[in-house]
Amino acid sequence: MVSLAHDIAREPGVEISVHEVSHRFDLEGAPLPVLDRVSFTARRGEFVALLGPSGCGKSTLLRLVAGLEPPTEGVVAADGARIDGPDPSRVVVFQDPTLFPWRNVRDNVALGLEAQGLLKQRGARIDETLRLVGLENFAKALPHQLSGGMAQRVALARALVNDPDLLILDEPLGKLDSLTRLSMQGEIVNLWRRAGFTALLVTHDIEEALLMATRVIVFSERPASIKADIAIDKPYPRHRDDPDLVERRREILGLLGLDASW
Amino acid sequence: MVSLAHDIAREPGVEISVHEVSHRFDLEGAPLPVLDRVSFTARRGEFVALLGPSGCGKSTLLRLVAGLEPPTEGVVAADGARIDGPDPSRVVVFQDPTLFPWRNVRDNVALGLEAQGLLKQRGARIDETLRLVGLENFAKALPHQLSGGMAQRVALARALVNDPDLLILDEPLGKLDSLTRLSMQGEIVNLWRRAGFTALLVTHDIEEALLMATRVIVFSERPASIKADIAIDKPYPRHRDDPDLVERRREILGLLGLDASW
Amino acid sequence: ETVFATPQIPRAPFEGAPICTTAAGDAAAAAGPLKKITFAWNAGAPCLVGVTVAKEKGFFAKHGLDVELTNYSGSTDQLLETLATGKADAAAGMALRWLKPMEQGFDVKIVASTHGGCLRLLAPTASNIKNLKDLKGKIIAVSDMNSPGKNFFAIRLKKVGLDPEKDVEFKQFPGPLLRVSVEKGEAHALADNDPLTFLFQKDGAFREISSNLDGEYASRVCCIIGVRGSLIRDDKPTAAAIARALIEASEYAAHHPEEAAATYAPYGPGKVELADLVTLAKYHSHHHHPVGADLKKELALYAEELKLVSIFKPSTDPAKFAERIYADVLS
Amino acid sequence: MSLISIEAASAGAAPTRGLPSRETLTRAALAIAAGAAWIAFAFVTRHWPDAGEWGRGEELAQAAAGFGAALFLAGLLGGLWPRGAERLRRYTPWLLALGLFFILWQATTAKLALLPQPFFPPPHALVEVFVDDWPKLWESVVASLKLELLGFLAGAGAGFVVGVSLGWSRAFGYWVHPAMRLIGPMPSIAWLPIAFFAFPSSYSASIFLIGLTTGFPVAVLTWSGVASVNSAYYDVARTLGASRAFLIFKVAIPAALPHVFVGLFMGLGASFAVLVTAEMMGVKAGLGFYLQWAQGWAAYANMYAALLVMSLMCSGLITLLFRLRDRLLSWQKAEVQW
Amino acid sequence: MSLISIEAASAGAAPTRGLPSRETLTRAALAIAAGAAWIAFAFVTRHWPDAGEWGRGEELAQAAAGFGAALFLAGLLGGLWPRGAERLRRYTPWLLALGLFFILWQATTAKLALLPQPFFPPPHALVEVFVDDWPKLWESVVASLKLELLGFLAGAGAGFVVGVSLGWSRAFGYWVHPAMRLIGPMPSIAWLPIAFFAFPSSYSASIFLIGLTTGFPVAVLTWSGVASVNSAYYDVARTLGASRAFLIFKVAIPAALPHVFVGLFMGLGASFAVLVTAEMMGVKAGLGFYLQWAQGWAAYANMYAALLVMSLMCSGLITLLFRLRDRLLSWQKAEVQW
Ligand SMILES: Nc1ncnc2c1ncn2[C@@H]1O[C@H](COP(=O)(O)OP(=O)(O)OP(=O)(O)O)[C@@H](O)[C@H]1O
Ligand SMILES: Nc1ncnc2c1ncn2[C@@H]1O[C@H](COP(=O)(O)OP(=O)(O)OP(=O)(O)O)[C@@H](O)[C@H]1O
Ligand SMILES: [Mg+2]
Ligand SMILES: [Mg+2]
Repeated sequence: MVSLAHDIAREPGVEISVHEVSHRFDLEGAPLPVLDRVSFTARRGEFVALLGPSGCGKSTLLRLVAGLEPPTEGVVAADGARIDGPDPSRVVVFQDPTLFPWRNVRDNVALGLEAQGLLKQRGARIDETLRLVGLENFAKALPHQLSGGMAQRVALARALVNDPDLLILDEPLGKLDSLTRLSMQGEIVNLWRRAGFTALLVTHDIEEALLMATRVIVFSERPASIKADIAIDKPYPRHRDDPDLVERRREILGLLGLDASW
Repeated sequence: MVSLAHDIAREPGVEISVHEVSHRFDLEGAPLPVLDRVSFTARRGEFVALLGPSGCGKSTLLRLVAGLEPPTEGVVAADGARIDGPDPSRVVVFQDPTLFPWRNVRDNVALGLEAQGLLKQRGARIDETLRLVGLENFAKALPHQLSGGMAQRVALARALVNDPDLLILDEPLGKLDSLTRLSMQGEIVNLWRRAGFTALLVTHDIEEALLMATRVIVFSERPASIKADIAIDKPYPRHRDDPDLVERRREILGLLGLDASW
Repeated sequence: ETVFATPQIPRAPFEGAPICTTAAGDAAAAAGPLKKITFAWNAGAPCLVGVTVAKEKGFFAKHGLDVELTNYSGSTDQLLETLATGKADAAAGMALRWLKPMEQGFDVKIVASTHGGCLRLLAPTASNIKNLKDLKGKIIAVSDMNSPGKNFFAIRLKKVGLDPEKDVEFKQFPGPLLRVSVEKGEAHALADNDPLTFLFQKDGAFREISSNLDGEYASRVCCIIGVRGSLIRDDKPTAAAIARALIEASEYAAHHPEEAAATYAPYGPGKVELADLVTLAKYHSHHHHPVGADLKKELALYAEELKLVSIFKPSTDPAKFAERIYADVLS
Repeated sequence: MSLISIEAASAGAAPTRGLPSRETLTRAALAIAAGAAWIAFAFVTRHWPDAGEWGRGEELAQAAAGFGAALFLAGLLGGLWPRGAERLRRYTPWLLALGLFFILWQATTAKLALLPQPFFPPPHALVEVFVDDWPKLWESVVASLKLELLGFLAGAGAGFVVGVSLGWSRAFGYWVHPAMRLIGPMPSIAWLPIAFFAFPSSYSASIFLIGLTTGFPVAVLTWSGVASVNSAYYDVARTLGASRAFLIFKVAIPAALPHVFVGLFMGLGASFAVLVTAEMMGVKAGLGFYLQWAQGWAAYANMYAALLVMSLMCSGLITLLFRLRDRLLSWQKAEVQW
Repeated sequence: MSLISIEAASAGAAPTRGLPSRETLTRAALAIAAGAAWIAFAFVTRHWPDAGEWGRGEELAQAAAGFGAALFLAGLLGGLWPRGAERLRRYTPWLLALGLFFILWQATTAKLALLPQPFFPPPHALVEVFVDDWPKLWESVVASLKLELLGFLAGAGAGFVVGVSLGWSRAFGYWVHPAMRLIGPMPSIAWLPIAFFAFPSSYSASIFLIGLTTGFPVAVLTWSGVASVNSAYYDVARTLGASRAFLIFKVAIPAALPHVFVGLFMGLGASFAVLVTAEMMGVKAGLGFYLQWAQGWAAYANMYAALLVMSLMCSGLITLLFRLRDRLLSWQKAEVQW
């Protein structure tokens, strides 16, 4: 498996398998269990959305997949190889934008290319991506001069400008108004369909999950365990009034404890 | 007017009037106009929602109303008196939680009471409010041990624990899942109806605005000017499928540039 | 060339004073090019007029030396470190400052001496301290615990029958503040060297109780000349030339105190009155500059006395010590 | 800044517009008062006979009178050039205070001899030093500046490298940290004998001493800077494929720069303090040297003059350092103030 | 820390489990090697005759041999008490290096006399000082500690208040800032005469000197701390009705504490450096005093002994300070390292 995966390395996407992963933090000396034997596999090129209550452990799971922390128990693997550190093939959009305050918007977006020594080769993509998120006029602005939503878009651009095999998105559009959000959703899906990477998306917007993902995983309260794993095999572009999606939505609302009439 | 307002000072709520307010920032030496002659009045006890594109100037407007900055032009007044500084009768939930990292959750929530010397008198409300936002078990946790949504709820609790005349909310529920969000929306509306304060809410969720507010103001692109001012005189609790609200929603989506079918 | 090392601003009273019309001047041109020598000293000590005379009046040149004077401030034991590490070729310092460190074994040899005098013990004129014996039970301010003043007067006290460790107490204060410390009542008397002691007693508020020109000490050296050990081993003639030049210069200073003081004046800081320098030049016994066996004997005597006041180790043999540190370059 | 600007904002909330009144009157009054103080100072210096003998009273009186007259005129005619008057306004309280202080100083030293001599020389004794001894002083400034800069640059460079390495490599830390804990707090004088041996010349030994004193705070603060970088920045960079070198040079160091500047600032201050020690070693000129030399003769006027020059020099270098910082760290608000 | 922990995380990613092999063997080998080095040191000290005369070689040899034997045994029997062996493991590389260093030191000084005397005394000369002169040394430690603590506490307190006031009041800043710029960089020696006159006793003058040296960095860094507080914190507090006092004591000061500790750390280091100057004034015992005295006698062994004690003392105080900080600032990762 592994060797095969390496042979076809230039084929985009990656298979992520989360196997019996549990994770604990330390709170006031007592252990705080956050993930409870979570297992799932995101196949190459899949778009998986993760839904769950606030504080259940979604961001923590993403950190494990990114290789930023090792799980307390269990294994996270990419194409069958245990993940034991971050890799530029797995790019993350964090829940907080965390832009580098000493770099202007353009240089923040250039970060990944610079780190991988691809600035010359692919530098043109930076301006392209800034245009994509609608910030071409703010290329020279410093992070503290941006609004909340603008900072979030810069963080998104910083990830998109790379050519990842796995894109990890932690509520990347939470601070955007409906219009901007809609267009960003469209752009991300287009990019994903074009490039073929695997995507993991945490969101609180069920509609967003349904419009974008090929599969939705619903987590329980902390410690998070998988409550449902729902495939959404609808062609793109999707429409929010599609009766199938409305049905799915009702189902998920139920899982999250909201009555169907919501 | 002013003297009258002072005479009945113990009556809750305040009238906020924004009169011909324009504001500019400095970006790379060039002036960046952010607000363009904005005028509106939020009557005593009104719940006004503000909608508008990302980066148009909503947060800036809220800072002016809070008295944190003076407007470049125009006047912001509370009960007819020009606002020239912050006041504990006008409490803000900022877009970023900005919890004090050296205080635990409980002490962060206690901040306002402590500052006003009301800790002894009203200390019991702290635990009450923590329960309201579902964080009674995290009273001793430090801010860096919270998830994004939890931090946001602490910031909300920090504001709610006071007895403001004006509550300013800048996307206070953006990072919450649907269920938590729904219950928070309900709690805020209940509190508002009980206490009778005036509320200003910035949100990107049109449904949220329609469910909570008595009036929705829609802003244009930067520099923000008022595009529409829509009264929502529906009794509470409201229901999202209410045909009036669906109609309003369609209208607002149109104003924000989204076709009605969305 | 630097302002400090070379007098560029001739003081008014000596304008046009012939710099080289001296005893040494005519005999100057020794054969061959001059040998470059670094000479370390403390320019704050006016008793070292011998050094400036040797430089300005051509005695060094006469002996084939081109001497660069390097100033070391701070406690003078750094001069020994400089010599021992070869950063300077020769240096002048006070015997009672150098002997104790030299007991520890520096690679430095004494080759000559220049003069006597310059240590004084002062007490307020108004006090009832009239002589050394009156110091019993008193506090004496010194500039540091190894200062020549402290060492010397410890010896003197011992000799008049007081125990310098029990009957008096030495307390350390910054040199310029010694007098103030007495005036403030933190000490009863002070012991240090010129120029400070000289300046302290100038206005009459302080009286000299004792000095190292008293009695048997009138014919004892104060400042000595040391050279680095390797110079003795590799280039003895140069060491001898240094010694000769300085001895001749001291003799000259003894006979021409005014001119000697004038050579020193540019090295003093700011406002030094020439009259004071002249007084000092006359006061210090520049005619006393023994060498050879005489010097060795004086050094041994000091060692003996330092042993007496337990500054030297009991195991040190004064005669052997003097033998070890003295190098006879002149015979 | 923030606290202060809050204060200013509320204070300036309701400016009094209208008449050229209060504001302007205070401004003029202050300038006139300051001018009067300086003229009075000149008068005292000139016409009240000295209790002792100190030079250059005449020149000082003239200069003070001239300055006072200029201030006086500026106060009277301030309206003609409002921007200049506005600027002057910022200094007048200090100028007034200085004038009064000088009168007090003059009276208590040269005139009434209340303060003990020679420890407290009168102002014209200092003027005398500057006027008469300036070649020596100037030479000392040049020499000290050279020594200081050489030592500072060497020490700052070494300290920076050590600090980054400490924050970077566990092995380096294992070996260097205990040594630094032992060596760091040692007083510079302890190094004199060792420096004498280890270095070919006493000048290089002096440079070493200054470098060592500078290097210690720079190393400690660079290290802390690197160690206290928000770990979220590392997370971001690492997921974007940053190499070790990238993490150090493009994340850790830029993020640590504010700390590094605190270290440089501290190092500069500390290195000035050892200038005196460093210049004990066979230098021919230098402010520290001058200072000690003057002290040996109880020439206090010279000593204070040298001190004044020294602290102006140090203050000037610190100002330069802070300019550089403001340039490099324009993205953040000033951290350490000067 | 972050960078280092990143390194550690990746290094330890694939631990070799199974046999008690590599790890354990290295551990034992290191302990045995360190033990051997110390035994060799003892042997050299004892059996290679000295080129000069220095005391306490016998005692040193015995102690070193004992220590070496213990290490040796620990290496052999490490398996019996794994936790202890684990702990020892952290020190063995240093212990080995120290053993080798001591051999080198012994050989180049007492045995071969390669290093010039008396500048570089052999190790047993230092032992001699500690053994024979400990009453004086101990007295000095007590005296210095008292002086240092009094001065440090006074200076730190004053510096803190000045720093907060500078960040707080524009008027205070107007008057104090220029004075601080001038005074701050002055070498402590400059204060000797003034302190001597202004204070009733020389002891209080010494305390003042130490306090001044401590106070300057504390003031500057407290000020910067207060000035660089994230303005969002002020915004939050102000909208919640914080008074000026609340902003200072509950926002500015807690947020500035990390900076204040950097200042205290710098101040502690600097104040140790002036201990030598401060102890020039009428004290009867003290490490700085002892140091000067030893230097004047060229008693280098005594001097190094005093220096060692002094830097251990300073290092110990800094460690204490950092403990206090870790307690007070448990909410943040360590900023400055020690
Ligand atoms: N460093 C930490 N130390 C202790 N507890 C932590 C830490 N980080 C997270 N937690 C806890 O782990 C739990 C899960 O956090 P996580 O950030 O994964 O939640 P989340 O699902 O992303 O929530 P949200 O939707 O609100 O962002 C929370 O209860 C939080 O308090
Ligand atoms: N300190 C500042 N300096 C310069 N420009 C600023 C500053 N603060 C905000 N801006 C600019 O002002 C504009 C409006 O910002 P504001 O934060 O009010 O937007 P917003 O409507 O709240 O947007 P969002 O919904 O994304 O939070 C933005 O273009 C932003 O770049
Ligand atoms: Mg999260
Ligand atoms: Mg905003």
